[in-house]
Amino acid sequence: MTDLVNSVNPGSDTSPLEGRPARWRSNGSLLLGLSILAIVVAMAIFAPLLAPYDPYAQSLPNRFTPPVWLPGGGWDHILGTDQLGRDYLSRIIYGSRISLSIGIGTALVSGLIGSTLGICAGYFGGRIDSVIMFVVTARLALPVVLVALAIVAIFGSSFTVVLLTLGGLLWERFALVTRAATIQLRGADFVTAAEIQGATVPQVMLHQLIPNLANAIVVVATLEMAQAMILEAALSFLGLGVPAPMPSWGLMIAEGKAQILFEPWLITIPGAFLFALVLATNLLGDGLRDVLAPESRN
Amino acid sequence: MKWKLKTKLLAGVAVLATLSAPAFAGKADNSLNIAFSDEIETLDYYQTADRPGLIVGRMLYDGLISKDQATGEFVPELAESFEIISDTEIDFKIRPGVKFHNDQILTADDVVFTLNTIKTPEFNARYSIAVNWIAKAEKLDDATVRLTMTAPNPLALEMLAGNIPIYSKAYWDEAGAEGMSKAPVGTGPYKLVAMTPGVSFELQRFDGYYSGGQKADAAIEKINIKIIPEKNTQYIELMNGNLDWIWRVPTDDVERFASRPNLKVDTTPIMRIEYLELNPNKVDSPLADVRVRKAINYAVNRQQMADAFMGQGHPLIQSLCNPVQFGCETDVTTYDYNPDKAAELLAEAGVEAGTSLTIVPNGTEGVAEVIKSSLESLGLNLDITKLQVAVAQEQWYGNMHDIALTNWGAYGIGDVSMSPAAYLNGTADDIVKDPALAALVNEANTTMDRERRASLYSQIFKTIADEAYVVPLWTRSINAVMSSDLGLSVGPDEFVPFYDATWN
Amino acid sequence: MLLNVKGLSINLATQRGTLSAVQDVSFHVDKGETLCIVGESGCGKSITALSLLRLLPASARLTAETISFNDLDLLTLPEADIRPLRGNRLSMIFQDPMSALNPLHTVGRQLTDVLLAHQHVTRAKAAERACELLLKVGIPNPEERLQQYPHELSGGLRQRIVIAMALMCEPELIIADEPTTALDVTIQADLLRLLKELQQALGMGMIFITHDLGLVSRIADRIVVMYAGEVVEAGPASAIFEHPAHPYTRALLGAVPDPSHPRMEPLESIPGTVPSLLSRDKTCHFRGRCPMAQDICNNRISLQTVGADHQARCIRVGAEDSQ
Amino acid sequence: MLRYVLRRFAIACLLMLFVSFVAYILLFAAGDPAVTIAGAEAKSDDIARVRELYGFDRPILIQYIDWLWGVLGGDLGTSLYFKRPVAGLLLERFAITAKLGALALTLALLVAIPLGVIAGRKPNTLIDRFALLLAVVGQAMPSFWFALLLMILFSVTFPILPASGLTSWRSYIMPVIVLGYFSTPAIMRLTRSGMISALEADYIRTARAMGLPERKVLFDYALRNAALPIVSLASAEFGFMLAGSIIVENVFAIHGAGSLAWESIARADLPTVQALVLCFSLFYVVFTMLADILNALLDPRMRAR
Amino acid sequence: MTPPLLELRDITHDYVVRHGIFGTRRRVRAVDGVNLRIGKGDVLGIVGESGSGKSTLARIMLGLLDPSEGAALLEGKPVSAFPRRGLAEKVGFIFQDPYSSLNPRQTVEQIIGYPIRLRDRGSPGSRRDLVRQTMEVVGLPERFLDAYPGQMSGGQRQRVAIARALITRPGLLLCDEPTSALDVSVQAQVLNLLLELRKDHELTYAIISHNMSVIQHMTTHVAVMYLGRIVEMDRSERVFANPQHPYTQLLLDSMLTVAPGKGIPELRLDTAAREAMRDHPVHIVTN
Repeated sequence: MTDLVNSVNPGSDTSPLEGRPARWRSNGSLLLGLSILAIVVAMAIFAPLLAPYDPYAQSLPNRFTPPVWLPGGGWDHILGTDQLGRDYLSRIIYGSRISLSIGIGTALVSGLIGSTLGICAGYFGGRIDSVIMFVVTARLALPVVLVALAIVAIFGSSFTVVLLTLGGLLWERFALVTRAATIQLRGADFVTAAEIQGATVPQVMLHQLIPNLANAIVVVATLEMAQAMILEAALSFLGLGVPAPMPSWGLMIAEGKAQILFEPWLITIPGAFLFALVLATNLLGDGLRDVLAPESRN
Repeated sequence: MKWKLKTKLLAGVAVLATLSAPAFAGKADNSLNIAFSDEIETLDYYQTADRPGLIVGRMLYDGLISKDQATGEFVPELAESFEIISDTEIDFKIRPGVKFHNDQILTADDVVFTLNTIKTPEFNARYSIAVNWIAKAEKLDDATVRLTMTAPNPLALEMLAGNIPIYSKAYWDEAGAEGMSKAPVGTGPYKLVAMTPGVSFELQRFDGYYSGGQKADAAIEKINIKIIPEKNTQYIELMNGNLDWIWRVPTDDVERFASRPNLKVDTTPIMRIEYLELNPNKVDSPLADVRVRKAINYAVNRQQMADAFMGQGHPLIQSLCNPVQFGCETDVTTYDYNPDKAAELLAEAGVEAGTSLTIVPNGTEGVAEVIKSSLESLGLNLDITKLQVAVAQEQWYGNMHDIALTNWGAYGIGDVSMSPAAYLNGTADDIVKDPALAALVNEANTTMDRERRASLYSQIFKTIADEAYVVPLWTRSINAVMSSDLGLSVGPDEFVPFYDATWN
Repeated sequence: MLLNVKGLSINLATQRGTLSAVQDVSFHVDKGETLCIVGESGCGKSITALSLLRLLPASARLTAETISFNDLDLLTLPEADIRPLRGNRLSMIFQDPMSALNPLHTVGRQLTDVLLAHQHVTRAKAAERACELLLKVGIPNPEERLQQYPHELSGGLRQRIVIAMALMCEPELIIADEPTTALDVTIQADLLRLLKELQQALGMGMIFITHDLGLVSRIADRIVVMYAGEVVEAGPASAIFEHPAHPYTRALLGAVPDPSHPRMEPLESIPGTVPSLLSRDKTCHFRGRCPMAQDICNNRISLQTVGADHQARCIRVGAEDSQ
Repeated sequence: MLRYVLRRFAIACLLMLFVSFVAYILLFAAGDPAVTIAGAEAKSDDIARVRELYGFDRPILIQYIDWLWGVLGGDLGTSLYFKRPVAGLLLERFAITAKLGALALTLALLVAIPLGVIAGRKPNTLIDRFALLLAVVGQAMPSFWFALLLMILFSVTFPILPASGLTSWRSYIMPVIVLGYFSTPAIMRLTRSGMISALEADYIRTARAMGLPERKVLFDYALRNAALPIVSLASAEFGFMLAGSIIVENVFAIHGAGSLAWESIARADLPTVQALVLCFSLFYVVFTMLADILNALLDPRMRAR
Repeated sequence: MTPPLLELRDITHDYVVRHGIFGTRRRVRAVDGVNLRIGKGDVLGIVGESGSGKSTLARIMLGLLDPSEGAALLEGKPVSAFPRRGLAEKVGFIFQDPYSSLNPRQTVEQIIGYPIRLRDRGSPGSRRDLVRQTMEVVGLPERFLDAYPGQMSGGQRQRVAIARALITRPGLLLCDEPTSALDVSVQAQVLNLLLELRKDHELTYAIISHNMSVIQHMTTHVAVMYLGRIVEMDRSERVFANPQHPYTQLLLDSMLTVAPGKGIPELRLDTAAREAMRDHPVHIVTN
């Protein structure tokens, strides 16, 4: 059906770039994801301005104040207070920083590891590819939650440990996607052209491969961000996420877990925020994939 | 807004849950359905360490004597009577006609065999402290056994009461440790009829049980034990009537159960105490300075925490022991909440603002965070290092941390020789390593004379308080939530006497 | 008349608006006749072919005055009645033999599936027929081949199998969409000859879609030249090669390197590019690239009669011969 | 084909060796096992005695080789906590989790594949959007949250399903739904994209042009091609699902391998954790190997290699 | 006789095919004892069916592949002796597919200027001037300077590719099927451009193609490859007028020139014919 494809996108006088804003605009999930994410990012950046209280300030006599819409709640603490009497709204607002940094940080670490391995495997092929794919399979064979739990249990649950652990575990999708994309690019004539012109391996990677992989990497990074945030919450749920008293949404859910029957709002509020953030990140990822790298859908 | 709706839905769900009154399954057929959070490791009593396993063990096995928790007296169990012959010798008269669950009759040989076997290193009893004082057991006649100790041991009777069950020689020879864990045979008021290891256990009242002991005349016919790790699941099952009794319910939840129909809460003060250990031996730690340790004592608003976490008006402890324990000195230096004084002491000791300390939390959820907040208002940083228990223990004794939030149950024994103070004896388990204190402790631990011991321990507790080696917090209580028709109380030794349970 | 198409237009909904892929195309094919649809990429020739089998993508909208096949009105026939026609009375051969066969089924399975879809025969009978056809398309050891999977065969063999597949039910009309462009030249010639022979032997009508004018000159009875979704010239092969009437046709003929052309001398080329099909204006679409464009070409040009059965969409028809 | 299977098997073995080593080294750092064995209220004398008794004072590599040798002979060691051979313990627990996992995977496949086929057949239609929305929402909902919500709804508000344990078939409903939903979005998406690309393929156009019945085109031609990656994914998901059972089993009080894993980590029951990691990995490796072999059976192009 | 610009001496090349980690190795002969000379100013056409070894030969000439046996000499020096970048200044290459040969993420200026950017020559300004000049040479309007390949037609893209190959001013241009991905009308534009450039810049071409018409139109010499060997080589006129090898004959027979009514030629392609072609003595005339 090449004929048909060419007639849809004749490649003559119209460019994919021209079509792009329209595609951005017409992609509902992308817009929704982007809007929610923008709100959360704004929350994170302007947290000191938005938060009515210090998120760490405790007030033991005021423990478990319900949110304003429940009996016993008041406008002093719109979302109520937690088990140490800390203002829930302020913790939620500051918590956006933690969840976002876990997500972004993990995506950066895992992106770096995975993309490097993937590009090397795809570009060099042969034995190097076999070895890297072996490592990827070995990594896939290791149960993530179990290993993450073990590592965090050993090294203690600091923010850095959680971030590095998740980053060190969630790179395989980057590796697989960049490898597949690199193998395709590797055969592209423009890469051969650069090699013929005498570009060194780093130059080929930097000038020819990476710009073309960027979209796919961004898409995977978004999806991996969502994955990391969920996993952090799961680790927190099992008691080994970021350490208290950090206002991480996952940790807040974990702390509210004991009260789920009697004070369900304690986990529903951070749960809903986490849900919205992960949903937004996934929507963004899906949307970006449609717009930037439709070929990587398979 | 989406989440608002969800919250409402959830709130509605919680309200609905209130409306439905549970119908308890157990009352109808005189059985008891209970749940524990932790898995029962094994039913071989000498190999188990966690509370649920020990509790079930006490249903299955009997010791020579037992302790009356109400009076503190030692009362006969498998031994009809006992006589203390000397500092190192006790004679036991074995009760005639006691049956094992396999209908075998208990003899003095079984007692001698048990006592002589469990003390050996090859037997590898989980708690050496419970058995390592036994030198030998001899049969004097068909009904009398003499126990000889390696050295005078003030805790000998405490150990014999509940911690040293008597096994059947014949069954042990036949089945061994594995048999005891899979199909245990004891003389206890209940026998095991079915189990799925780690999942559920079914106990049946042993009709051949002798009368005369504390555990006689059990009312409940069947005890079904389920292991349910998640507290909320336990609550749901309790509210649905699938469980009749759960315990170790956090204080926060207790208040909510109290208002529910058909459920009642039973709160028992127990031997366990909670406290902060301050490590004076960590390299470069400001805690080496007694003024800093005192400052930390002053900085913490203990009563406010007790009110929040343990329940309004929960009493504090001032020294490193449970006041109900024999020898617990309560007249020691106290440090009431006084942040100004704390700041003053810190300034005096030259501790700079921004100094960082670490805390290993192994206790009530939230306490470490409140401590952190309290110290932060004095300009100190506190890093909460949550570690797996084994790692935490290793690092703590390796002097890698400044503070530990700890709790200690003293094996449920009401004597200070089981209090944490008794371990400040200069050995590996002593984080303080104060030679003067260690000398006192070592003397106290080997003295048989009660008055002498009391006075020695009094000095010990005063020293600990003066030197501010710990921040004593409070004694713990255990909350059990159960059907309001159930009569059952947890003992102060943290054991649950199910043989005393009744349906009203 | 075997197939008669009148006023066929196809619009495609794209993210950038409606694209008019084919506009007002008419042609007809008689029994035993070969009609070549010629044009460059994007001119709408393939989508026209697909529309005859009603295999257009969901985003396409088709309108036409008539599409009739024998006595059947393909335009209004419900899908349930179209399917039995496909591969049976009306068949198609696609361009790329490497991807046209299902990689997971044996060749035999795919061939027999076609027969089983249209006739009540046993699989064994169908396999017999498949063997027969493989021999016919020049494949020795057909029994062996039937057991093989597409990836085990060369491109030439695969295309022969695709042809055999299209002929399983002896169709009345066969549509071949550039069936040989992906093959080596020697194999191409061989296959074309085979196809032509089979067509004649079976008395099929054939629509042959290609951009290769040399090939067209060898097999076409009649020719439709398409440009930017429109028929710019249509007529008997001889008439078009001898007297090409439309400037595009003529330019195309001049652009082909040919032994008759002086070696190493510039070929005729068409300046500019094909106009966008998204925003069609009502002018001659070739106007922008035409050396003879005049003001009048800003109007829509209808097909002009050049000779017997020979038409061209150019206002200068008849005038240019005198130049 | 035989050569392919043998080669695949050799790779799987190598993989297991590698994974076992990583797991052993990693977990050995998880604190002194002697502390665990000695119990929560043990003091240093008990710990030292245990350390010597169990040989934890030997070099780690020696311990690994010793352990591996035992594993090859079917001896996975003795659980420090349960005081029983790990092999028997694991057999009991994995039977439960594998049953749960198999049911969950079946559920996931039963939901995801038809949904994916429908969505992939008509991309960008209402039903496709709905399926994608379901997938995105599913991916965003933490499974422990979902589990607790279900439990409140069906065990408390409408007490029709048991909240804990595995006593009757009704006990399986909620855990299987939660565990299955974990994998549904991924399989659904893959089916959808697989169907889209299969339906765009030339051979589908050929099949349609040859007038094959739509059902045959859809299921025998398109889905069969789309199924190749689904087989791989489903097998991988089965492995992940076993690991995902940690949370589900924790919430629903199911005493399978997942809850055993969590408890063993919490108690530093090293032999059990090591054996668990080994088994989880083994499941993954074996199932992906089976998937590859199955794919090779389905795909003649791979068979030829 | 001047020394040839490029000479291939007894080139043989085997590929090693290997599967997976434990896979078995197999050797496949792609090129078998090829001798070839391209004189300055020549246009050598290399024809043959797919798999006949044309592309392997091209890779060897570009120094991308070291032949298993034999030597490729450029201006009398072994190709392998040239540094990568030095070689690229002598031999330019044009790919078949103008869609995959241009990096979609680079502007036309970046693509054309890439070879000199790699060599760190000149300031960005002077580089831009050179790019502009080269674009003029290949007939690309300056407005495309900042365009991306996606915004251009196939013909324009191929001009960009030619400009990139020419910017280092190589004497020899190797064209691999330079027009087979293009429409007839665009093919004519590109062929015309190549002819024009050859005249203006005294270029030497090696054109690989399976399109006999293009070869006949464009070349001075023809080498016909069959199963990895050159079976016939001579001046184009002679080959096309009087083919010596049966395979060449077959290729010429299968050319479908515009000849209304002539029908499809009948070719004998059976096993016997193929064997005959394989065993027939080769016919090679070097100038």
